Amino acid sequence: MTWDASLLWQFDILVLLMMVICAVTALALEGLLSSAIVTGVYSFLICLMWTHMMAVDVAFTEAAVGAAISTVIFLGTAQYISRWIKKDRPGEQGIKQLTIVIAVICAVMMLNATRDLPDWADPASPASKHLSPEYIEQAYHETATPNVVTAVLADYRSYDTMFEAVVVFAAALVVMVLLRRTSHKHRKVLHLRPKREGRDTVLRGAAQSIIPVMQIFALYVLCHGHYSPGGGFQGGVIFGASFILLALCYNLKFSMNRFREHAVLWCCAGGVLLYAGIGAACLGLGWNFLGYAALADLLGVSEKMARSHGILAVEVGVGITVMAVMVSLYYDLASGGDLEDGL
Amino acid sequence: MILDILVILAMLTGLLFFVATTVGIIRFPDFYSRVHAAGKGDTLSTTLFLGGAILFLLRDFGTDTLLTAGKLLLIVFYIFIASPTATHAIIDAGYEFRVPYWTRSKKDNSTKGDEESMDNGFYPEDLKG
Amino acid sequence: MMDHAPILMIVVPVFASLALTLIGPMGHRAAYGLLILSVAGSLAAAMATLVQVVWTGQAVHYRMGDWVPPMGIELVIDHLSAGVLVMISGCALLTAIYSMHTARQDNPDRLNHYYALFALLVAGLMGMTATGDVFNLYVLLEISALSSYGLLARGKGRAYYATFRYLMMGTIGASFYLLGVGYLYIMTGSLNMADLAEILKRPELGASVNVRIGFTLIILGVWIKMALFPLHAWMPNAYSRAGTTTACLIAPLMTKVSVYVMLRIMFTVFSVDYVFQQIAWSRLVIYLASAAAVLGMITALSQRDLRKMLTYIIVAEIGYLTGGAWLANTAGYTGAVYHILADGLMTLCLFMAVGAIIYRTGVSTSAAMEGIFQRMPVTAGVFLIAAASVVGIPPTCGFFSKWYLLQGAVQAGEWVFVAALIIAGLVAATLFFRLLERAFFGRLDDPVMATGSEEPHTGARTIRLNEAPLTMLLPLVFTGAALLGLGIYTNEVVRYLIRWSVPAGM
Amino acid sequence: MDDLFYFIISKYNYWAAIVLLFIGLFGIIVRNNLMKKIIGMVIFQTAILLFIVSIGVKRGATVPILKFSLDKQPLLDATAYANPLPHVLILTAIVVGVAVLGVALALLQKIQRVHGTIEEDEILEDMRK
Repeated sequence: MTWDASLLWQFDILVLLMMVICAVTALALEGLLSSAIVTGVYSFLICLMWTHMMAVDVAFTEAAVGAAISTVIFLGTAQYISRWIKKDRPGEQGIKQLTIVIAVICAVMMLNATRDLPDWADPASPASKHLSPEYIEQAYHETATPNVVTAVLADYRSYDTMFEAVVVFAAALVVMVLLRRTSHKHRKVLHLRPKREGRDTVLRGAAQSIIPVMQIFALYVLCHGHYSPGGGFQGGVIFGASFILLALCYNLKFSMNRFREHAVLWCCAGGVLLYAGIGAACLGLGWNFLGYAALADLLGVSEKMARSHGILAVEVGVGITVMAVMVSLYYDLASGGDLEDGL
Repeated sequence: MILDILVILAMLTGLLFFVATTVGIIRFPDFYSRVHAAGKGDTLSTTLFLGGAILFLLRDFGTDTLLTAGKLLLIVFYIFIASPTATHAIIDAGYEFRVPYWTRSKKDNSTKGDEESMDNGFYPEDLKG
Repeated sequence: MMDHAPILMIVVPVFASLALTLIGPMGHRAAYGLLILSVAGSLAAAMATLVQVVWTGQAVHYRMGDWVPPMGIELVIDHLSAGVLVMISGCALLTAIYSMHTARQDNPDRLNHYYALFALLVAGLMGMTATGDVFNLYVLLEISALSSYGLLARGKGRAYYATFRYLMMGTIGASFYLLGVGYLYIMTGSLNMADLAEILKRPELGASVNVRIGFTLIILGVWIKMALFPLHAWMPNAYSRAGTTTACLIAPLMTKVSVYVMLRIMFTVFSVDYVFQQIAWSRLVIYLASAAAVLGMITALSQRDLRKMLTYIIVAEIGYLTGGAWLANTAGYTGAVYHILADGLMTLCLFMAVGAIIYRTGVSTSAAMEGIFQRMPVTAGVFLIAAASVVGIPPTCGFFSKWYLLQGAVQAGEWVFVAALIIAGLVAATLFFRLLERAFFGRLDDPVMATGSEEPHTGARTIRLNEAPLTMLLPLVFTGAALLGLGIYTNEVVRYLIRWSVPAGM
Repeated sequence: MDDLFYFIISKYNYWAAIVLLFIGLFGIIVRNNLMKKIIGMVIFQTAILLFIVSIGVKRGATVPILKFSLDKQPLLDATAYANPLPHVLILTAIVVGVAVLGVALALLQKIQRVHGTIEEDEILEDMRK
């Protein structure tokens, strides 16, 4: 019953408390912009929490996706809708109240049931005893990848990861089908979009000095995913964010001249194609789908190294897709689909 | 020993500036001065705090600590570029939308004026904060 | 290639959707051909797997990336999933053929993106059915959900709000499922279905309240996804405002696959003993299912919009399926599984027939049925078969599934469910009788028809044959024939397919 | 007292996740504004992710990236590294979350265009017309 001091529970409780406060604030505020920003803060806090839980890859992704991209697309949408919410009218709330009562009862039951859960951070819990030691002990010998998360993500469970890339691809497709260049006849929209010339020298200067470094960093994150936190998602999101920053500091057209609409679409599909294509190539070489060891003869390396190279290749595929999807989502949501100007 | 004192000193000053920033954001009367407090104070305090961390790392000098210190230095450098730029962009947008600023005579309804001004338009530059 | 059939049937539509996106604006025919080709490939692979499963009498396992199961992900196709896979890809192929005219009508622009989402939806549903890993099921659930949001939102005007509600409910359902998986993972440390089942047999886990919470959350999530009675509010608007092709694709498949997932979780991950002895809510679930069946049918009776009516019939059918699954005996289980296949075909047939009628008349209320027997005899004939199947008239498959369900309910002594089945059947009979009466005796000079017909109405009582185009008619007739065929070969289906999948201890 | 303390610090993480979960659910059910519903959905999802990541924590364990000894041999002690599997699951789930968020926001823009509002009761009124 001794508690290891390496887990700072005081710090955790503080962060969790702040998260609860942020969640309540985000839902209670009347300004939609402010709640979008508070949601971003909530994301950052959850990142902090995850870093402290030793889930660095997850925290990295949440920082890039939850805190950055989500906030940007929230704000991009906020310019097309009213800035303030209206007060809830009293009236037929009966069903809602019933649902809330049920939800509160469920919450109490679930809180009560936590007594039966394995203690937090218990090294003897079933989850720590069953599958995970095998991953940790075998991953390096089988895939030559010291980052176990990358090995599990892109090799042992790479079928999941392929469909994860397909999910973001589907999202880009759906948003495009919904918004892009559709007619604006019915538009009863509050048009709050300011004119932006992109002539601000300070912004341009800062963008010029930051964006190249961002892109190099993104490539580093993508390629160094075997040895450090990072990989296709994080690298892709950072690379996509560099184009979003370009659009914010100059304007949308400027960014679109560098990364054209068609190129974005091609990259969205191309990344998934690279991933699934590698899977199919393994199948063609007589192994099962996504069995990278099949590439060993082709590359002239051992099976272990072939898996390592396979992981890198699919990470590149994921990176391309995620990068293009983030840019595509931004283009559509920030400009309301007409790709003229926005945010 | 001297390094330890330096580390503690840098971190404490950094924290002090953080507190000052927070107080400034809450207590200053209008949009411009609040953003000013956030921009200035935040940049300086982060720099000081991370500087302290770098010094702390360099106590046991070696290749990997030097590498980590280099990464931290890069973070400091980019915060030093990005944070004032964001502040500039926010202020610029506020100025373009004619957000009223505080003068001594408007003291009583200053907060109200600020709220109203928020209604006038949308600040795209909010994002870079 | 035979060994790789399980994965091919999932990735072939994915590749097709990538190709549809990459090639860019090509002709309508090229996109249509590519879609049909990929879905047909998927169907061929599913058929091959079905034959293999029935022939060997054993489940097919496919190890992704050659990793041994609890470490890697595996696909497991047993008798139950093989049948459902063939049903999914078959329905999708028929809808794809059917979509020649309607898809172009509903999507004047971005047809290839629409078809790409179509292919992704098929891939997601196939993947959900084939997988043997609970987390992988979540990812594929989200793929099918996301692509269905895109497809449903292609409807007109009000479809957006309906889709938004569907998105909210769908996300809550999927999140509940994920949380349930999290609870199971924290208690067992595994994600593979077979491995989980093995671990969950331990007595201390059987009694654990957290395993129970995990089970409850997963089942609740799946119920939201499949629109079981009190949780069905999102469905009618979302489905009835969608385009014709979308409705034909999503209405029969999404809910049935969710029912399949429920069966999988109940009987493969957990066991008969756990679900009916330890949990013991079957009485409550059967009441819900009975309420769903009766209220769904009665609400359907009061609808004027044809597609909304059909959607409420789905709500009722979900009641049958859920009730059958929770009866805890072989007959009920057989009825539920058989009804998954039968109801998939029935719903597809009804939506296709109604889609064809709406396509020709331009009217979507029940007034469109006026005089259909004279104007569109083939469509009307197939509609009649489908209606007979919903009501449960002998040669069609609907009769046999109801027969098994009734038998199961009587064996279990669940008289409420027996009554619900009978009442729902009677209400369905009333509903279809009313429609078919209008279809048979309806007057052609009804003012509604005059506005809907293609040429200006001349006032003459001439019977103009105005049958649906061949690409719509062929799949329609085939589905009607399949309804009869499935009914005639009930014994074989039950003997070679369903008997094998009855869980141990039932 | 010690027992109670131990009980609290070994469960608080689950409590926070469950509380956040129901705050999110509350937002989805009660708020009338669709944007608020989406924010509720985001909170709801991240609460589940927080719950699942906390399964992977082990006392005394570090980041699941293998350390190497001086002679380049990996240190393969399973108790020294956090459980990587929940991290993998959550990486996937985060990306799924942002995909759903993008689609939800696109639908929101469409709803605003068609109905001219994003308040649920006003949309329902608009649809009854």
